[in-house]
Amino acid sequence: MTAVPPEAAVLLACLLFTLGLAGVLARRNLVFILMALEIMLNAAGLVFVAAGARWGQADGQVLFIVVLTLAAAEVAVGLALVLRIHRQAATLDADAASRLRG
Amino acid sequence: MTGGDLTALLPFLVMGVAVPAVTLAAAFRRPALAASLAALGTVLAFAALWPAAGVVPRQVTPLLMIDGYALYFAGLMLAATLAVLLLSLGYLHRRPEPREAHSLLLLLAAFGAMAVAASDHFASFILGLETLSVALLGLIAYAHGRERPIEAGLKYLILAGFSSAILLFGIALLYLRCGSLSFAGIAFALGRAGSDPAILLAFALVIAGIGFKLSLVPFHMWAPDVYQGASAPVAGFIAVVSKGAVFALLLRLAHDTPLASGPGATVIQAIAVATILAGNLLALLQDNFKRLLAYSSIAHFGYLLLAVLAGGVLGAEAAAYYLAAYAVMTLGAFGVITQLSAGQAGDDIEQLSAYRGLMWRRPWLAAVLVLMLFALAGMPLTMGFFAKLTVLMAGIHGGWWPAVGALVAGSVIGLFYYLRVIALMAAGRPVEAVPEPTRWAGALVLAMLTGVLVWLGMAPAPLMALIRRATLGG
Amino acid sequence: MAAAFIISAIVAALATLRVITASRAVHALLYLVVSLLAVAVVFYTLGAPFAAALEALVYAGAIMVLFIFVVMMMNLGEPAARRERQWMAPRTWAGPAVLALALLAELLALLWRATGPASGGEVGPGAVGALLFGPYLLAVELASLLLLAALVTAHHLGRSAGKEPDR
Amino acid sequence: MGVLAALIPVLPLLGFLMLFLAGARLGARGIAVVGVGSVGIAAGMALGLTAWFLASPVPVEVSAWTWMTVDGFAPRIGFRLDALSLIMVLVVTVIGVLIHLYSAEFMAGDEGYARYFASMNLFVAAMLVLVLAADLLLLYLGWEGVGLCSYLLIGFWYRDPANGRAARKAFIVTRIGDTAFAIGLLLLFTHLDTTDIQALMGRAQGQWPAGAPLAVAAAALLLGGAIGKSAQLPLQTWLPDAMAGPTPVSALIHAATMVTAGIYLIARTHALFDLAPAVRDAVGAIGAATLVLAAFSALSQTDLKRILAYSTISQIGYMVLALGVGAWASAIFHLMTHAFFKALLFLAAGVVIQRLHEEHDIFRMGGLRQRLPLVFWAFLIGASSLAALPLVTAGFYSKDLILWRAWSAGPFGRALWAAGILGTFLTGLYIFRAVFVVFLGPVRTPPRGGIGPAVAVPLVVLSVLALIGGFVETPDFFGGVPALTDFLAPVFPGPPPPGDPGGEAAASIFAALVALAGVFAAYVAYCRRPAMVATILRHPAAEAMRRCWAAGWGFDWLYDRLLVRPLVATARAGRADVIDAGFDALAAFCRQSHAMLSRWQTGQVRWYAAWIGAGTILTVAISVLA
Repeated sequence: MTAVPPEAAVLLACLLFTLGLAGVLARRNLVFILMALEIMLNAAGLVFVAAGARWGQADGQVLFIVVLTLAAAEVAVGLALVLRIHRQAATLDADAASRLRG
Repeated sequence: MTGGDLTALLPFLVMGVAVPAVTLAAAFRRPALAASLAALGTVLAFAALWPAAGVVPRQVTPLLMIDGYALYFAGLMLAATLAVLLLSLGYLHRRPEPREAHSLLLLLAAFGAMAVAASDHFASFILGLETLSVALLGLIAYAHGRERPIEAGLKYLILAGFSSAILLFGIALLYLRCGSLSFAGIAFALGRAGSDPAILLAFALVIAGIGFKLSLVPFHMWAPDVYQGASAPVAGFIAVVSKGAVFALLLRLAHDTPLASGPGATVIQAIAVATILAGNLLALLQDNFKRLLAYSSIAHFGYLLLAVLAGGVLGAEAAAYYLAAYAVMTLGAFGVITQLSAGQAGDDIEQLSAYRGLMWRRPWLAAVLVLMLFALAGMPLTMGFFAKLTVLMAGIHGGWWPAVGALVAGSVIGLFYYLRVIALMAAGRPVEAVPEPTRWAGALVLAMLTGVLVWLGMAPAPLMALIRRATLGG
Repeated sequence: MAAAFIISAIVAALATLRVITASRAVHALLYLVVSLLAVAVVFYTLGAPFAAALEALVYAGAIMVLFIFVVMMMNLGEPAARRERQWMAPRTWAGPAVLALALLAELLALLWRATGPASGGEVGPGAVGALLFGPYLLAVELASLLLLAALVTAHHLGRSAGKEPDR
Repeated sequence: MGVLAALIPVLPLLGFLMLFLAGARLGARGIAVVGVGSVGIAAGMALGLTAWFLASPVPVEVSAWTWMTVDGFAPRIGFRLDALSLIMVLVVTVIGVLIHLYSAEFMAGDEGYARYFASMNLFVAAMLVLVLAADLLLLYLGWEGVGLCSYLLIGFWYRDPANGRAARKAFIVTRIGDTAFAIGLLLLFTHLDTTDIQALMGRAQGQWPAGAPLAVAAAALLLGGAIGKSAQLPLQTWLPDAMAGPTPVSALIHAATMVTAGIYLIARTHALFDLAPAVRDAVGAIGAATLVLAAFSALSQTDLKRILAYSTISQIGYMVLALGVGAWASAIFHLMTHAFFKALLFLAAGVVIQRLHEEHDIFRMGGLRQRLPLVFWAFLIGASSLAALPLVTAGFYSKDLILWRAWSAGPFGRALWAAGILGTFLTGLYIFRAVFVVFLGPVRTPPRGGIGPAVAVPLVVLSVLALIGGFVETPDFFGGVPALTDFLAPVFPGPPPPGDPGGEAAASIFAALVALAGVFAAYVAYCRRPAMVATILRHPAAEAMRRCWAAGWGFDWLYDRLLVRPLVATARAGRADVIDAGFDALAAFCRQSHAMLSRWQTGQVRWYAAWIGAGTILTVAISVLA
């Protein structure tokens, strides 16, 4: 089979990463911000897999699993907190949470 | 894994046993039992450092490097965790939220911190760091029924996730370029192939990710908000354990790989100067004591970057001593806030105006706080003085003049705001001291911290000897 | 293979763009699932079938279900979508877009030709498993503690104040 | 046993901590027990240590720990017990405990009772650190410590602003000397790479020839520190004002111990002064000038405590003079006897002043011989010892030894001797002027109250010491017991002074006669013919002279015109100058930066994230461009 050049996958990862970054910075809704964070993490996982392919090692995929675990953990606690905020403050606006400042 | 490996891992194994035990206690809603088990686990893990010290240095699987350096920081983390555990006892008493998860989360965070300090592989670093972050999130947003902890937790969640993603991306690029994830493997690959733009990019992203955890400028903005929103003991925990572990990792990374040489050094020096100046300036007229301590902590990690720049044995020794001193004085300062705020339900006593005349109302607490502030300002005969001196010497030794200049300027500014707090505490007329119930666990912690602060400030030699034995590459 | 890669890459990029610009959370989530599945295909084309399977099952499956579940619970309706559209004024996007483009430019400039050719060959689940339970054994243990920490944190945050009796 | 040396300073320090932390809860009795007891135990230990040391007189070094090690800079917390420090420890603790005991009664009822004893204990601890330090840096720590306590105790009654002013003056003037000392310390360290005193002296002798510029500079700087602390010309002006403190403080700090720290410093570093003959001559000249000028000032004071203060300056002048002619041991001898009789005089004066309702003017006192007999005898013994009345007083032996050593030190020494003789006459005159005016004649102010045992015992003990304290060292023609010199010989090695028993006897007799002449003059002027003084003072020149002397030769006036006013004027004029503007701008800049940076802490999470993103981009850019 013709192997896909890893650098192409890395370029895709860069694109996804910056899209996620833009999402975090631009969206005010917490759920969207969490999703954008997932996109960034996923991009990092993509680089790991691509790098593993470039070196012919399984380490890349192991690290991808690590990223996956991490994403799962972050989503779990993130969503729990978001639910809590939704219940307590009845808003998902990230900008509304700015009482701590100065 | 050989028997020696297991002995070296003993502190981790003890913690690994303590965590499920505390989990069980927490699951059965036994907060007191959970706290006792957690404290016992920390103490036993601390005791396990001695057998472990007999068999190090030792690479335990490719992931962990158990050496004197890792054990030194593990000891520091464990001691700090124990202090926070004890401080939290009186603090959480009579607060509405359930208490049992608190000890468990502290224990998990400490475990993550220990793993980070012992990592010489990115996989264990990421996992340890994330365990630490996730548990910290739970601790920051721990309180029920109030808005500030939730807001602080939200900020920490988003920003820590954001910076973790950047860090991971950097690590992934590093792996892409070097084909290895262990620090030694990366150094080897770079030594063979030399540096190129992709490496610089990867290192820059790693520095940015670590910079967030250490709240270096310009990645620092979360710190004051989170410190303010979190409870005082947890804020102390973040400032000492979380930052300390990541700093230990940074130092090891800089020691093993060319992270802090060449262009990396320029970046770190720029960050150090910015961090010292901005941290101190932000603290200058701050009215909230917790925020003030947060800014001061930012500035202190700016000073500590000088040790990273200096590198080598000198830098590692300076950093190890500085972090111990920093742990004592920061925990002491937050400990005083904890003791003051214990037993009440709302936000902590953190407005500086509430500290006016504290010397007359709570003379003992005020005396401890004065000592801690003196130490933070770097006054002689406290640990803070010697810590700053070693870091300064390391910086001068390496000729990092901009950073050294910033350190001196920053210390002058620092003197102003620390003394400002002291002056405020001494202000007002002497009044009859208000008898308040003493929270013995917290009082014990403060007494020990004060003793250590003065003792090791007057005679730093024993600690220095310990550090010399434990230092990197030694 | 190359064609599969190119198609899935384009799908992933476009779907991701829709995720961050969508005004309804459910739509965004569906696009995100699409994006993740496309990335799973990319994994497969890179010779990592195990990662591809995990991406599809765990990421696109389990984690996203969690998301959808929460979004449903919060029951964000038409007013929320209207507010989202309101928030997404061009002004809001200017700064983030500049920053993102600057970073993308840096990444692309520095990573162009940075990688070598793939050393080829598929790295199957067996190799990954051997590694996980060999050198990375401690990583597995650490991951279990990470998940425990997440569990405890989520559980504590999810509890509502005052409802549970504290003893 | 030698470890005790390190423990002695710890006891008063513990006392200080107890009093400082829990003073209010102890009650008056508890305060006195802790305050006196801690110094008492220290004195007992010092005595035990003396017995042990006499049995095996080998110097002991106790290193508690090395404070730090940075780039070869390794000052240690170490104590050295040798003959010199042992004598100093004895003086400090024994006189210290007597004065503490006296204070327990004297200060009773004062609202700052705990604060008083806390400061006094801290002072004793610092003074012991000073004299026991094996490291010059540690010595400096004690040096600053005693300065701080002096400041605290001079201004003890802080409600009166004048006391605060006096305390500040003492602090600032001695600070000039301290700064010189600190610079000298750094100079020594940078050139000799150690701060250990023994090593310093060894290296100085090894590396520098006599008269080497560095040695001269270092010795001169240390001398600066010594004259500041010991109130010698030209830094003597603070001591008379320091009498604002409670009288026991004057007795302990400003007569017996702290002010002699300068003498101790020079004696301790005498090897350095041996390398700088020019500085040593300057030492002698300063001593001679100070002793004469201060004696004249003492003669024209009317305040009892100020008489004693000028007398202290004058007597320390004798010690400095002795140092100037290399008579190290005799300086220490006089330091010791002076501590006995001057503490005695102050304590007696304290009772007088307190019994007369805080009356300080001697011309409003009188006839106290019958009313306060114990005090009279104590004061008389102290005065006799101060005036060096021959054979029976301690002061005679020590002063005599100094004068003889000056006489035998060549032509320059003869000049110093002449000054010393003049001073002897004046000493007898001024102190017996006080004795006659205060205790004889008519009662002008009736005293009230009696004397308790806590006051009486120290007076008696010190009286005995002021009489017999001199027998540790007697001249050849009278017993010939050079016990003290022999004892100190290991510390001050050198050739023995030329033996000339005949000459020494002649000089002693002459000096004794001069002293007696002074006393007689006082008797004539203040008992027989009181009108005579008034007649003399009617002459305008004499009156002007008296006023000049009374004002301490106008040094205060001079410094005021020469230094204080120009400085104040410059400061006033410079309130808005360029430099100030610079500092103001800096402060404003800091404040502005703070405001700006604080505004950036908006509390908005996306703004924070944007900064993280921007920081990442910047980090990448810098590392690529660098």
